[in-house]
Amino acid sequence: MQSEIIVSGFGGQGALFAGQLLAYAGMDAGYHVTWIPSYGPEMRGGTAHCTTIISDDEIGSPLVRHPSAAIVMNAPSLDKYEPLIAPGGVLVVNTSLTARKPTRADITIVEVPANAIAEELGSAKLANMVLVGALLAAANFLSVEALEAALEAHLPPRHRKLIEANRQALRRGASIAATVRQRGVETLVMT
Amino acid sequence: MQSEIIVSGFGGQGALFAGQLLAYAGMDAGYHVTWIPSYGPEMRGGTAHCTTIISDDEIGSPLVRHPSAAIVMNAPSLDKYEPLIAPGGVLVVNTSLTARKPTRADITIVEVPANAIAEELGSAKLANMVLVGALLAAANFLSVEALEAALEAHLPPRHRKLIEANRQALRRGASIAATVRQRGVETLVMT
Amino acid sequence: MPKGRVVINEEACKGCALCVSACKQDVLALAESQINARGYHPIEYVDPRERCTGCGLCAVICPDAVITVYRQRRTPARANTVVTLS
Amino acid sequence: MPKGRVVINEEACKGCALCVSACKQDVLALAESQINARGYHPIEYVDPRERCTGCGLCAVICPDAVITVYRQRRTPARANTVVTLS
Amino acid sequence: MTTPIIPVMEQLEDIVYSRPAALAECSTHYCPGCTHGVAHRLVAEVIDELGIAERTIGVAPVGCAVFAYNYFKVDFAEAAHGRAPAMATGIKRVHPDNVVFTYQGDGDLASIGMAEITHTAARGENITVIFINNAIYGMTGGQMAPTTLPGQRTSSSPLGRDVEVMGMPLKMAEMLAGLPGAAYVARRSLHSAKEINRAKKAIRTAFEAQLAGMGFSMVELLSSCPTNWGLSAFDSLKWIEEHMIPYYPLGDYKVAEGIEALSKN
Amino acid sequence: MTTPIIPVMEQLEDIVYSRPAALAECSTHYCPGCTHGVAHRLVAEVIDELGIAERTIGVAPVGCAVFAYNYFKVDFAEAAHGRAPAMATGIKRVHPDNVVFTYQGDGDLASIGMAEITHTAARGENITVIFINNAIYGMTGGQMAPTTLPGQRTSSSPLGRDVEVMGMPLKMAEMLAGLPGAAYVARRSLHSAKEINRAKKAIRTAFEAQLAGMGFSMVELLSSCPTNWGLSAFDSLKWIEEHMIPYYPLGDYKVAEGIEALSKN
Amino acid sequence: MTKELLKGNEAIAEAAVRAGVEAYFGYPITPQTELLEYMARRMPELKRAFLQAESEVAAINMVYGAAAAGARVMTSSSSPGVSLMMEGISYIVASEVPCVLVDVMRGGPGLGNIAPSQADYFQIVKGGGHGDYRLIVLAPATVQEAIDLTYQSFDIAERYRTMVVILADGNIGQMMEPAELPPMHAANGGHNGQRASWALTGAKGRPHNVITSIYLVPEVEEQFNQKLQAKFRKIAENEIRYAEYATEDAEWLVVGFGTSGRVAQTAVKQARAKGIKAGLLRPISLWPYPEKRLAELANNVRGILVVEMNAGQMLEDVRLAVSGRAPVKFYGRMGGTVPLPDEVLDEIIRLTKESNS
Amino acid sequence: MTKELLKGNEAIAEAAVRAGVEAYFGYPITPQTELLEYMARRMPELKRAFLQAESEVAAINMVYGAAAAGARVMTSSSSPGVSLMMEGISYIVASEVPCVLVDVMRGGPGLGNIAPSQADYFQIVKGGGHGDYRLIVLAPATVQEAIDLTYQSFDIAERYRTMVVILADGNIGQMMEPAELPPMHAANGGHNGQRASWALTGAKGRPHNVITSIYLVPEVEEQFNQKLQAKFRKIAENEIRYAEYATEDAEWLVVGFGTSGRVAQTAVKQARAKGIKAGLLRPISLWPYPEKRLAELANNVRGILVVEMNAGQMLEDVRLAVSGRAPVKFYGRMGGTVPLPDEVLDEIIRLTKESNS
Ligand SMILES: Cc1ncc(C[n+]2csc(CCOP(=O)(O)OP(=O)(O)O)c2C)c(N)n1
Ligand SMILES: Cc1ncc(C[n+]2csc(CCOP(=O)(O)OP(=O)(O)O)c2C)c(N)n1
Ligand code: SF4
Ligand code: SF4
Ligand code: SF4
Ligand code: SF4
Repeated sequence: MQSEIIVSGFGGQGALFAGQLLAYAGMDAGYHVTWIPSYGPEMRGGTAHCTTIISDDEIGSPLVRHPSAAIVMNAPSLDKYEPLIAPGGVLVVNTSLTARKPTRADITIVEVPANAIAEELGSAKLANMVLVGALLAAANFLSVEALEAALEAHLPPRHRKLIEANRQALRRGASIAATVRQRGVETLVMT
Repeated sequence: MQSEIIVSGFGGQGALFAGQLLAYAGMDAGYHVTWIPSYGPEMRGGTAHCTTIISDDEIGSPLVRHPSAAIVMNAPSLDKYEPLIAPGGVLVVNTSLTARKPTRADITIVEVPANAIAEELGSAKLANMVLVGALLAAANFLSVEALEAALEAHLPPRHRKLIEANRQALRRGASIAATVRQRGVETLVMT
Repeated sequence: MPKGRVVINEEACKGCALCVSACKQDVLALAESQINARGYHPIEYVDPRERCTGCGLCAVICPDAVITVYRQRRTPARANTVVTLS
Repeated sequence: MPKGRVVINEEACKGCALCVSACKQDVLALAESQINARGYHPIEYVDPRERCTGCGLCAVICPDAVITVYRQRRTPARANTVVTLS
Repeated sequence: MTTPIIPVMEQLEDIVYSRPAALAECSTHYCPGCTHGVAHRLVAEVIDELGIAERTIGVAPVGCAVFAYNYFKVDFAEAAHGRAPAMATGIKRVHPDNVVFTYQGDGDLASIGMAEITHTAARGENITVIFINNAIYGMTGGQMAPTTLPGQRTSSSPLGRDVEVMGMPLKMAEMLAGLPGAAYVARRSLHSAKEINRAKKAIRTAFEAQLAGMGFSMVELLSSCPTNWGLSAFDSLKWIEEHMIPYYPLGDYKVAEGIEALSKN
Repeated sequence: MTTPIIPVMEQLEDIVYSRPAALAECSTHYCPGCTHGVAHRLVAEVIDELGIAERTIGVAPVGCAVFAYNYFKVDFAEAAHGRAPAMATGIKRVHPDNVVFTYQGDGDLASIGMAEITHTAARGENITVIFINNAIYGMTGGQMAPTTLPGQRTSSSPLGRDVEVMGMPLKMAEMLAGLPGAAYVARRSLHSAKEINRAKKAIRTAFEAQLAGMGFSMVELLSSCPTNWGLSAFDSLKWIEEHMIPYYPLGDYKVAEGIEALSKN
Repeated sequence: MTKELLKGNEAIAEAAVRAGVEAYFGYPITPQTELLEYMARRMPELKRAFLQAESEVAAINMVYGAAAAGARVMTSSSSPGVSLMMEGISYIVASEVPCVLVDVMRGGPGLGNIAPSQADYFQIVKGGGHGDYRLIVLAPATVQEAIDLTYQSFDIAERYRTMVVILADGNIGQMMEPAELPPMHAANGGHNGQRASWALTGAKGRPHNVITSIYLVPEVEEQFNQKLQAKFRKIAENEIRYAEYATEDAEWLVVGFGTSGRVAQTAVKQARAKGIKAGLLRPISLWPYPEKRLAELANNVRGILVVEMNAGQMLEDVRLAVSGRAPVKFYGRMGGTVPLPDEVLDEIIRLTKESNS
Repeated sequence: MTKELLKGNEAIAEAAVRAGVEAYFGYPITPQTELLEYMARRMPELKRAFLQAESEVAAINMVYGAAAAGARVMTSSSSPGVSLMMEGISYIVASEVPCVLVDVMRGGPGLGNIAPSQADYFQIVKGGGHGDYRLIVLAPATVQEAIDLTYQSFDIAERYRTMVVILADGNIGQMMEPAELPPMHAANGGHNGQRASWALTGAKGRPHNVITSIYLVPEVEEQFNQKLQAKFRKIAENEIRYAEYATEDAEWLVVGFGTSGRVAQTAVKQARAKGIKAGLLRPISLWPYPEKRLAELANNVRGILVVEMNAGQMLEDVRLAVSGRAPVKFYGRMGGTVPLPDEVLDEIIRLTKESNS
């Protein structure tokens, strides 16, 4: 089994860190993992995305054409990755920064106003964790607890004070997506 | 027919110019020619030698292992080139700056105290022309007149005042070597 | 009527707020609620008390050259010219 | 007996004659008739009038460090030392 | 000083400031509040005022200003890192009637490009150099520059620049002003409206020196890098004033004979 | 000043001068009368006097002094053209207790090696530089150097250096002295016995500055190139005096605090 | 020891530290900069030398100096920066001093971009500097391999007194993978502070040492070159490294190094799943090149596909080794783009079809 | 016009002048310096630009600038100096500006010596700089050919907007031969002062021109690379040059370029005199390489001998072209030594014996 997750957003939105955290959690859970960033065209003002692969087998290519899941944090990312997700995969959309609706019918779509929720939780910077939480609940390849443990184990010392807030954000995201599965619907719009 | 002449001496002795003049004369006489210098190990204090080839056919290699003639202007040049001259070839030795005698018996050897003669003619710098004159008379592939014409035609303007002295040096050298052929001896020592 | 007024190209503004701090008349502010296509909160020109003097300091400090500054004509003879700030 | 004397390594001398012009006592000259293995006329030390003071100027200017300079002892207490010129 | 550019639109208003014509309409990739943008604008204004857009050729550096060629509506080349002065020399020698300028950061000009800038100044090459000193490598993410201040933390001097190990920062204006080929060398700052106006005058003088064929001219501009300094745009300007200016005093470091006269025109 | 080196050979004579021990016994490839030889000797004398032959590491340039490594009995590296200061930096950073010096010509140091010498000085790298300024490229046969005098004919400035095209010659001592990292920078000449003795003192001070850990030290030596100047050895020395010194004034350009005290030891 | 999630650039840096590197000289350039930044923190911590050089030209010559002084020393850079090192590299090999260069390739030519590339194969493997020389070139495909090769590279460099290049594409530098770090050596890696006999350390109690690369007499320079060539032959005998996957019964061989190699591995797996008997040869040492093994494999396959992130550079070494034994096809992506497994799979399928038709 | 006895370096310089070169930037280095010195005299005489740059790095970037400005421009150097130009060369090709580099190779690696060599073949022909690029490389074997190729090189460079390298070994630069000089063009060679539309001349009455080599988006950089590769393919179709001697009925083929080629020609002649059916292929364009012709010839001969003044560099291109069709042997001299005809003859004889046995 192999899960490939792309996280994509503006520089500064924490897309790269979200992908790293997934990799940490995967590693701690005993999987093979790779994480690879792809700088946008520029260091400043561009977009940043990364690919995390979590697999129970040795990983060849760290890049894939059709990921099994994607978290898109802004409009250009939605346009770029929605068409690429493998059929049956999961798309988590940050509706706070996307205007249009996703259109694919063959994937699970989770729409989360992550910035709004994050600001509610105290900081727009937590949007990435809200989205990761949502992904986990929807896609089921790692538990929220595994992510929480990874936060605990790998957040650099200078950021440790943020652990609790991050954890809350993860849970909020997860609880949202949990609803998706319960309801058995394909698309959930959180308002 | 192809003649290959090596001229070799200390930097400043005019070996390169002597070889060039042979090439000019050869060219003016309608032959194919090449001239190629070989810097000694350093620009200063080293030796300088060159190879001139004069041929009635297109010239391939501008370098040869066994030249048909060599003018050696100092002791290291004698040691280096005496063994290399093709059998039947000509070796012109500047005895002013060589202590030992040449030993080959299968070549024509012309020994000329060129520096002494040149100083007699007014300048040690004329030694190269004395030796070239000797070579021509001994080896017979170009006439002294051809050389004189080349001097006239190709000496850079700023050196034109030296033409007459150079011409005299050529003739002195030639007259010496002419004796060689008259006498039919293999080796001529000029004292 | 204020002595001057400014027009801001909101789509090109990066919301650095340098103009805000440069303006001595306090007529510029970040439009917190607005967000432009490049993801920045642009500057708004709000001058209810008609304080803008058209001094142009905002334009001088703006790194993105997105502010155009107008000033009431003092010498109508000078039509068709642009007064540069140097 | 002159106050000083010099010894020249003739094989290493390049005949530049800088020492000749540096010597105020005129005790050095190019050996026009001699030629060393490297093709140079070396310097000769010729001091018939015993004028060499051992001042060492020749050695100071020699680019090839081929001159050794001796001077009559003034303070015998200073044996085993070399008086450098600086 | 007035220059006829755009017709006034309303009967009763003058446009006292509008975007210079030599600046392209697009928006830049610079970070919000980065004074690279100010420097661009000033150069464009001077080009407009001198009416030389049609004969100016710019040379962009490798650094945050690498895309300068997109932002000026004049012919432009993109040089290799540090080599803009050599490239500008090549251009100027074949087009002596064109106005040639380079635009370079402090890593580009003072580190890797030290030989080229020094020799270009020494030759008295008749070009103009706009030198952005922001005390850091912006584009590559905030490493130490030769201009980084003592004790300043950067990603390659994480404990602060240790002058025992790395030496003191280089003062390029002072150094190049010492060369006879330099006609006009000045340092200005972009940290306030007042200084920006003075910077513009210096840039104008530098271009005028070139137009008069007087030789090498350079304006060093103290500039901000909010992103890599980790400060807000506003605090960055304060940092220039409080930390950079004391080490890099503003002023004219070389004013060749005849330059004063130029500025009076 | 006296140093015990060689036992006196005769009862009644002192050796007042003999070839320094740090100079190899072989003869050099330098042209007759070339003062590269004098510079070598002075450096060797200073090494002997300071007793540092066993811990000195030299770096040779590309130029006529390329074979310096054959002439000093100390460890030596041969650098790429102009890069001796970088190479010396690499050596010094891993062997801070060794004495490291470069020996460079004016093409090497002031032309192609401009960035390296400037940055090495700026860093205050604790090395010593012996800089031979002979106003020409010797080894390659007499082309113009950055130090070639205005109007001076060389094989690449056949009509004389045209300062309109090539700029004025660079004064490296003055330029580098302006950098805070420089502890001691002096210019001396090798054109007379008196100046040679003064040059030696400066070289000694430069090495002493390094031994005291004071930072970058450099002695610029005005030197002759009879071969490429087309002058006799003697006339070359006169040419230094009459033409070079007026443009390159002798003197101390940087004497950091504490240096004076050193020389008094 | 357990595995940590490590970024390639930083893992390489730490591996060098643990190998006992004593001095690092470098200049920032993306996508290699984290390596320099890591060293900026780590080396002073260990009281080893770190210096940000004024340029890549200076950096390589500082390395040259430290190496001549007998120290374990390294630098790192990326494509345009490495181009500036060509003269220094030629000098270093010609002076026979050991050192390590890490080259994290990016898109080119010219300024190009900062995306991963393999377009500097010719430069590093064939010789971008002047003269007859070779570099030992090791191309990792995983973070673990990058660590292991870097750790060994200093010993290899010292064994042959020459330069070893870790040739990584930007992906290897930028990606994170779980990997294990080797044990920590003291500075100068196990030599206990003892310097090589040829090193410049001060001529104390021995004749003076000289490090040089000038041999004015052509015959002497030729002898020196013969000595170098003999050394290169010895390296070619001893230092060949490669990895294989599913080659035992392969009818179709894919050859790729670094990132292209591991992408190709996924494609080969997918091809096998489709019943195509594909296999992979992933050269790890690019010089010396595993030409013998490749020639052997070429004898047994029906076609070969070379995959690179360039316009076809290693391709020439493959064709040289194969020498007509099997058809060789090429699939390359350029300018910072990376091939994906599905593209490579398509090419494998095309290869089987073309060769069948 | 009659022939004059001309020295290679000076003949090349005068040929460039007559081709209308407008600017020369260079730095002294033996054995190329006469070229620079000639230009120092000649260019100011014609009121064209001559500048001795502060280094080869500066020289190539001045060339880059002048070329970007649309001028006919050249530089010249020798091995270590050319190594310093690698970054600039990559930029120039990536920016698609035309110019000419004359590289008069000397003995290496490192500082080496000033004797003639061909050891920079890899550097120039394969790519010493970073990224996927090719240079048009022309290797003269006589002074006349050096003149002719130099004279044409500017047009070729402009036709394809790329760099042409005249790759001469030190012999070609230093030797004198009778040769004829071509007619004199005005500066800028026949363009009548008209600049190319892309050139930087001031944006008067047109949108502004940009000369750059940065394409941050990998897909865009890849497209640019594809465009470059297409250009290179076109060059490969049009610009192949070579000379042959006695190949019609040859059983033994010798391949050599520049000086080795002409030395080999003498050896081939001598071999023929001994009854050995030898022939010579002398590639003139080293890139694009005459691989098709070589492959044809390989089909008809019993053995091939490659002669070079290096350790075997062009050898790889020969082996690539021959691809197993015939045995390929190598004879090389290194470090500034030049093979002599008798050595090559011996090798031809050995080749015939080995292949007969
Ligand atoms: C030869 C080379 N070395 C290094 C780099 C990487 N690089 C790009 S920009 C830059 C430094 C930019 O700093 P600066 O010149 O100060 O300009 P800023 O970005 O601060 O405006 C470096 C080192 C490069 N592109 N080429
Ligand atoms: C990269 C490189 N460029 C050029 C040369 C050729 N070269 C050798 S020595 C030299 C200049 C020497 O002049 P200088 O440094 O003044 O020393 P001098 O010979 O006068 O003592 C040059 C240009 C070289 N060897 N390497
Ligand atoms: S200074 Fe300019 S870019 Fe910054 S906020 Fe004001 S208008 Fe916007
Ligand atoms: S100075 Fe020295 S080398 Fe010159 S002539 Fe005198 S002793 Fe000889
Ligand atoms: S990184 Fe710094 S210098 Fe570069 S654009 Fe951003 S703020 Fe400006
Ligand atoms: S060429 Fe000049 S610098 Fe070189 S050794 Fe001769 S005189 Fe001295």
